[in-house]
Amino acid sequence: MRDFKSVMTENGKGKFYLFTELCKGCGLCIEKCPKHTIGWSERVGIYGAPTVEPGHGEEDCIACKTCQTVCPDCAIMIEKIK
Amino acid sequence: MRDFKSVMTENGKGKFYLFTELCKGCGLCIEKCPKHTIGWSERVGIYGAPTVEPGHGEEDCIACKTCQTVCPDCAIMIEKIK
Amino acid sequence: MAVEFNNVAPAMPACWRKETKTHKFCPGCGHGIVLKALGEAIDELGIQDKVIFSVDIGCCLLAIDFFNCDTVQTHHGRTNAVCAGVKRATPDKIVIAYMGDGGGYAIGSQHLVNCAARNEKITSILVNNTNYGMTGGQMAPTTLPGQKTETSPYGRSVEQQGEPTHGPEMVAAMAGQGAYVARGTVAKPKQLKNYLKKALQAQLNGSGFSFVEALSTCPTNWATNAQKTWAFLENEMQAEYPVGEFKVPEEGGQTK
Amino acid sequence: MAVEFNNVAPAMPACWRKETKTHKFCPGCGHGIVLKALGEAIDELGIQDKVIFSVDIGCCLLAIDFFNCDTVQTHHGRTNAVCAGVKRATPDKIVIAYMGDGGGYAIGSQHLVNCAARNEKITSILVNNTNYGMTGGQMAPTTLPGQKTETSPYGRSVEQQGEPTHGPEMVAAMAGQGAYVARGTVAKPKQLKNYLKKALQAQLNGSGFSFVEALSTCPTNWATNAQKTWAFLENEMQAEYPVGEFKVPEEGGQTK
Amino acid sequence: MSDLKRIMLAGEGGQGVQSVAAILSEASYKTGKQVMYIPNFGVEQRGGVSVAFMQISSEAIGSPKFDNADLIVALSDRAVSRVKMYVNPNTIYVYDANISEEARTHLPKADEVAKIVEIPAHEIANTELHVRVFNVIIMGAVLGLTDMVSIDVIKEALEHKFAKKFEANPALRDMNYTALEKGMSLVR
Amino acid sequence: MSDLKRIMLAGEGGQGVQSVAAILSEASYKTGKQVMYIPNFGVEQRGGVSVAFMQISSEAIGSPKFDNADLIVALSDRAVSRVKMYVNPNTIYVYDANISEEARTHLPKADEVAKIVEIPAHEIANTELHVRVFNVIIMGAVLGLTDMVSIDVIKEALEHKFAKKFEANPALRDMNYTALEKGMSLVR
Amino acid sequence: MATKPIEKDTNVFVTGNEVVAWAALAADAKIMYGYPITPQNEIMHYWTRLAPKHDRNFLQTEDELSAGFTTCGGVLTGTRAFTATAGPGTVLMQEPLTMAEMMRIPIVVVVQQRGGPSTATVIYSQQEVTMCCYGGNGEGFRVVYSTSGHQDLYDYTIKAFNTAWKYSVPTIVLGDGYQAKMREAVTMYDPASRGIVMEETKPYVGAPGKPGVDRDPSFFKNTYNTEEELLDVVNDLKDHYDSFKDEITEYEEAFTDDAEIIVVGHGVVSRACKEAVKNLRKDGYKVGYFRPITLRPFPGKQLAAAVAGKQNILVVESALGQMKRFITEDLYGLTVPITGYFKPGKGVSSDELVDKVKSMMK
Amino acid sequence: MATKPIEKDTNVFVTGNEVVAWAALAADAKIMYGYPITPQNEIMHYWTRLAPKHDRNFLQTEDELSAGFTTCGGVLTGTRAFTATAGPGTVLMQEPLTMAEMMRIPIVVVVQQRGGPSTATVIYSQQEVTMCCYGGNGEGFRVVYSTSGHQDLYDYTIKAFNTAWKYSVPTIVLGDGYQAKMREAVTMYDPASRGIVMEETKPYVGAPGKPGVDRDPSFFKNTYNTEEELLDVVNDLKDHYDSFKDEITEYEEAFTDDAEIIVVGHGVVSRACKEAVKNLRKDGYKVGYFRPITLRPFPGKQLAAAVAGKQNILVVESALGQMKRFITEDLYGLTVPITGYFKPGKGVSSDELVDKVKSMMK
Ligand SMILES: Cc1ncc(C[n+]2csc(CCOP(=O)(O)OP(=O)(O)O)c2C)c(N)n1
Ligand SMILES: Cc1ncc(C[n+]2csc(CCOP(=O)(O)OP(=O)(O)O)c2C)c(N)n1
Ligand code: SF4
Ligand code: SF4
Ligand code: SF4
Ligand code: SF4
Repeated sequence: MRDFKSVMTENGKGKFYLFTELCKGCGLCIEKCPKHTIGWSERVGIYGAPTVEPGHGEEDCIACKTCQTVCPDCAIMIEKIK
Repeated sequence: MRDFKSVMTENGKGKFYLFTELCKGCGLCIEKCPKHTIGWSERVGIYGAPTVEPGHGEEDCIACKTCQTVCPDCAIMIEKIK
Repeated sequence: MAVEFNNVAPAMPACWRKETKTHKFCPGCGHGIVLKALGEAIDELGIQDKVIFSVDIGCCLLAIDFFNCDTVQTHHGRTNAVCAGVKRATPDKIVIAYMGDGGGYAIGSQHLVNCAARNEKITSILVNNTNYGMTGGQMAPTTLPGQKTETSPYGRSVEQQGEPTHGPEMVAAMAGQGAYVARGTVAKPKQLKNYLKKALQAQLNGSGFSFVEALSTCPTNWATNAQKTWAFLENEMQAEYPVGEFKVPEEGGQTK
Repeated sequence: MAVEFNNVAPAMPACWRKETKTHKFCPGCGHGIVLKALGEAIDELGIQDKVIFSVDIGCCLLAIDFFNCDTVQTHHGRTNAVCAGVKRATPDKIVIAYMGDGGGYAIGSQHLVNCAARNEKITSILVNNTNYGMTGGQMAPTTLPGQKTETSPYGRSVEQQGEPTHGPEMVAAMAGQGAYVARGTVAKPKQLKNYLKKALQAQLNGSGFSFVEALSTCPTNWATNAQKTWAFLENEMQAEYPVGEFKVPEEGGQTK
Repeated sequence: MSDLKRIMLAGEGGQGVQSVAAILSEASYKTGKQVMYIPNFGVEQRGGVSVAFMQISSEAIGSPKFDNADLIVALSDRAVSRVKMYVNPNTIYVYDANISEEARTHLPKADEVAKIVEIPAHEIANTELHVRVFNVIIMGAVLGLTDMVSIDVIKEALEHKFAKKFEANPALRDMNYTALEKGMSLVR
Repeated sequence: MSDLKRIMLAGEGGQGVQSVAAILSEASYKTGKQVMYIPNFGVEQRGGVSVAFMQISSEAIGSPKFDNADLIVALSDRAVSRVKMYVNPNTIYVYDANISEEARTHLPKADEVAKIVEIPAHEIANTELHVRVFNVIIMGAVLGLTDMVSIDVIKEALEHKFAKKFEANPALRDMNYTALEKGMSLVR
Repeated sequence: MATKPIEKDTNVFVTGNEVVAWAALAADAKIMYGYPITPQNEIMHYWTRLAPKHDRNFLQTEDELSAGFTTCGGVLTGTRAFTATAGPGTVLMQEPLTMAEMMRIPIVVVVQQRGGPSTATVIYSQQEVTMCCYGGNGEGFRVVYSTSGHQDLYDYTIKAFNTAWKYSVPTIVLGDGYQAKMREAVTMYDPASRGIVMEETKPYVGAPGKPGVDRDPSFFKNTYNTEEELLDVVNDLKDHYDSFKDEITEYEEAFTDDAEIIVVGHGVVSRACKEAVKNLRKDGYKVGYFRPITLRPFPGKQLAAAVAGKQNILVVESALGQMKRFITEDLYGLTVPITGYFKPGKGVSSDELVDKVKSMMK
Repeated sequence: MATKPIEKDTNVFVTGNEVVAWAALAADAKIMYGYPITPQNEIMHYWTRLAPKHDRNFLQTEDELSAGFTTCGGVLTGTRAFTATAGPGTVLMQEPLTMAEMMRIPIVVVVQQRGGPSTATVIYSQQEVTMCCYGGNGEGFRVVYSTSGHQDLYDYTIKAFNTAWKYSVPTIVLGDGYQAKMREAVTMYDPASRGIVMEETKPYVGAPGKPGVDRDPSFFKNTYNTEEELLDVVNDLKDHYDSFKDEITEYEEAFTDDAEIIVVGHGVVSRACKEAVKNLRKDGYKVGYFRPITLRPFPGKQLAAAVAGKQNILVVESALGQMKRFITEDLYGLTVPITGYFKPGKGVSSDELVDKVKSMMK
């Protein structure tokens, strides 16, 4: 089974895993985050476009997983911080 | 314009014209006549099958034109007898 | 008391082409009644010189020289497409597509559905005889449950072959504003003529797609005598297929 | 505080084929969301080993190796037909047809309509992105009124090109007892997953044809950024195309 | 050459030439002959001339259709026109007396064929027997002019085909047999 | 033979090789040359390697594609693989320094081509100038290695294409010109 | 389970369409997909009557595109499946046939030719030859058996299934309206009684096991991204086709040795040719007969050998030289003159061929 | 009314698809019917942008069957109409093309070939040659112009309309994905400026007057009842085709006189052939070049004259010998050896042909 590289960012209630080999930088997640915490990262993704990370807004992640749900590429995984 | 041969039978309120070159002997008219006056004639039609004529039932033609209306071949024409 | 005449004219619609009568349909075939109703509608609207008539492959092909109207035979199922092409090129013509249930609901259903969706300003007339007549009586989309045909010799099974296709209902679900959709029957020729007239009127008004299904008879392939022919049409078919109007344009040309 | 990992598994459906990810759809394309919902539905029903997946020509062809399920690419518009053929030969398989709006409502509409009419026991999923994606953004049957595409450069004109096709409504009008018909949207992935699950369940029950249209995004051909992408989907598309269920089989397998 | 016989029957839709051909060809197949029977068919189910082409031989049979018929039976005006191109000097030509004067002008001259026979099959059926056995008379005529199969074999075939009807109504059997023999006698 | 030049540009979808080729080929067409430009295209709109084939000559041009390129520009790992079969001893080979170690093993050896040049276009664009002018640097490099058209013609073309943008933001014009010249200098 | 539809040899006098239905049953075809068209309808009529008694299936589709594609679908599951069509239906069938060529799907299609172009007649022709062999946007990777009568229809319908499944190639049984509608004698048999083993069918999709776990999933595609990929694919298809083509090429010849003229015809026309040649021989004419049975692959080598040094090749077709094009393709380089006798859409009789040959030999 | 879309000569650097759209405008085509398929899409893209400005129409249909049949419908009214397609679309287009052949409907179809069989590639091939010339259930009563570049696309698109309407024959402009997508220079002109008079179109249906009163109604059919009728119809079609075929046959040749090898290629491949021949000539090789422009009718006589007495004919195609079949058909009887150089679905470069010829002349 294939492995994927990920970058984990802790922010608020969630561990935000971003899989750079999966993220195409479409930005759909950014628009859907209820807390407006997702923004562009310095890291580039599979197509050379920037990937995303949390921590860009005024509020923190609440681990609602909306971003994970809407990402067409399964490039985000949220782990609730208990 | 082409002419057609017809046979006219007076029966009740109608002059019943039957066009032998048009009638295929399907019998649809027989079934629809409200007075059950139509029946098979001795004359054969275009396909060699018997044609129809009024005067076969207990009642006479009332010139309702139902037979004319349902004939798929325009083989019947009813003229009201005034 | 039978008198013979040579010069009495039969009560044919004026636009029927006398030279080609008796027509080629089988004895008792409902096509003749539909085409009489259509002929009367054309006469009453006075549009004979504007009509371009187009027949599908199916029994309708026997109507290639039926009217004194320019007529085109197309391929099986393609008549709506050809007519859409004609109308788009010459919008001032009255374009009539004439087809069977196989042509309209099976092989040509993409054209019917999309003509409806695009609201092509043509009049499409479909003769529903519950089977494929021209090819000798196979099952059609319209074959009734339990009905025996050459390819449903043990009767149409709803489980295996589905419910009969209700065409006008489908077309009405697809067609836009201004469309006219109805189902008539050759058992009621006057009503049928009225539906056809309204359909043609919708085209004359340019309001939208017009579609009339005509329930019809096929004694040859049903193997019925006159009595059973009417019975099958009026009892069994009309029970499955409600006669009536499904979509009518408003006065202004919009569909209610 | 970013930590890198090599061994954390992404939250992918179990039946997604990891080796072929990232998949080939464009950035922001809704196909990924639909296929995630489908993958989850397959996982939850535990049917991965029974599924035969079949993709149309259109952007869907990019899903040829998407799942760890046997997959067949067909021709443009022909996927429902191929799937009907598969299912008739092996009724114990779960057969899924996956297509775009052009494939389903235009070139393949005769297959869709007649699969519905015959109540073929397959699941047909149609991704509505309001255009022909694979060929570069031409008008589709689903293009919205006024919407600009490569072949409606001045905006779709309802007068010329008709109203957008409402597929599930048409399919619901055609399909018989036991069919399942719904429209979901990638803006509501969970609801979409539920619809897909119910559709597959209908197939598992053998109750009838199941059809789900998914409203989806196409930022490449819409030329939209993320914000406008969502806006077009959630405002304009959802206004034209109501999301919901159109036909649901009853407990016993009959359609309410 | 061989003993190949090429037979052509032509009539109106209702005259039953195809059932005559079907019974004759099936029967002679059963006697061990090589037989080929092909109906003429077209787009119209009704309304066209109905033509049956038959070939019987002890050798393998070539093309299903042929240009020159050894025996032609024409039963209507339109049939007379339709068979014209198949007539040749060896043809035995049979036609029903019921055809029109117009049609008679299209008949081959006596010296253009081997033999030409008029049979009043139509009349006999309508007056002496019954319309329904018209085609059985024709069958008899064909039998009378060819040695394709014995009359007993045909009787058996009829017996087989109409088993139930004959049982219900034995007079029907008699009528059929009479028609058959009548047909044979007409051409003798 | 003739003065025919065959140029191949290959990169990732976002790297803009098609617009480089379009501007260059249109510009040299305008100077009276015979020009042929054909993009590589496939079923995928995104995600494939993007390749542009260009030919410039004073004579009529043959087939739109060719087997041997006179100038190859490869801008990504996948591009390096994709262009391999077009390399020949006369090729001038340019690649971006940004490619991986893996990809470097697929580069032609110095003695297999006429010339091989590494250019840090990616880096320069990202650090000195702007990602968006990456392809203008490449355009400059192509100009520097061919005499297909003068730099002024290209400037004019850019002027024409970005008229509004340059007007709104004259700094943009400068950046583009700088990128172009930078590109030329990289290959000198 | 149902017993074998045909246990012991049965001699019957039936139509060709009935023969095809029985042959498909005997060949253990499990399902027929089809759309009505004259003159193939009765194949479906018989099949629908017989199928339930022998546990077989039938699906009447909405058109021939669907008939072809459903057949592809059925076959992909490893089910022996077939369809039948004619004329404009064969035109539409080209789309699924190209998919079958590309993906090596062993569909069997029975084509009962009728007149063309367009709707034309429902009767007869040999005008679907080019289309059956090379129709669609490809290179004709199909097998086409041209039958000449009922025994052929029986034998080659059975054989078609085996060729298709053995070599993974779409296979066409080419008949015509005459054969479809005529009645003649035929011997039906259980293939096993002739030592014919039906090739095992293999599932392309839906094999046992969980894909990705127990086995790799199977992905069947027909789309490629680059020219280079496609060139390889088409060359592979060609190599594959070439690898079996000699093995399956079939033809029949008679009286060729000392002949001056060789009469070449296929399908039902070959019967007129053979009869004419026999009759001419009786009259002392040195005439030979050659009949390609496979039209694709075409028995070009064998024909070349048969015509070497002859005075003329008389090519007879109920078409405007569609087979002749295959002959000149394979015989190019020879100088034996070729004479065409072409009756597009119309039958050919032995009598007219006798006349023709006599006029050539005068 | 709109002015002429092109008044005076205009030199532009554009894609082939754009060229076709402009040519159809210049030819005064009134309506395009079409369904999207790569690589012809941009014809529609340009047409839909230009059409309203010049009072022209467009209908996007539901598939290629409809595109073909709507085009037939439009043409029947006497309207200059066309469609464009490729690959699997061309397969479907065979059905309407057979109707057009039978009923002599002058539709114009632009085909931008792509790889086959099946969906294959969207890029390029010459694999639609057999299908364009002889597809469907008929005898190929069509005219096919094979273009080699933008000037051809412009010239022959205009000419196609005139051929179609002058001879009442469906006419195909055969391009390919390369030509569709590449950019090169082309001179667009008003046909009148070149002395080209656009043939008058005539209405097949809908002419003035009340049918049956002022004039006879017109009945256009494609179905016949008997074999004999059909034979006459097809023979008429053939006679009609033969009556104009010499007149419209086109080809190009160069360096053939003293050549030892003649390189034959059509379409865009002919450019590689020509370039290769030119380069070989510079190196002193005696090589000639022949390019059929009409593939149907095929310039067989002219090719036969060009190759007489040569050492070899090198046939080059991006297909598996589809054109070669036409060559052997027309050249049968000659003994000049034919060598095939076939790259199905893949482009051919002049360099490889130079190598090939050199290896043959060693
Ligand atoms: C492509 C194609 N497929 C099949 C046929 C054969 N065909 C001719 S008519 C017909 C059926 C006609 O049935 P329907 O449309 O219901 O009309 P009807 O004859 O019953 O009036 C068929 C299948 C054909 N001509 N073309
Ligand atoms: C017969 C045929 N016609 C046309 C095409 C070209 N074609 C490929 S994909 C496509 C459109 C796909 O649009 P849609 O079905 O809406 O799917 P999307 O790509 O938008 O997901 C077309 C027209 C084809 N492959 N085959
Ligand atoms: S989990 Fe919810 S809150 Fe957290 S980043 Fe994702 S969308 Fe935003
Ligand atoms: S939605 Fe997914 S692919 Fe798109 S930017 Fe977010 S993480 Fe990346
Ligand atoms: S007019 Fe009416 S009453 Fe008279 S015969 Fe006809 S149907 Fe009967
Ligand atoms: S008059 Fe008309 S309806 Fe009555 S039997 Fe004759 S054809 Fe039929």
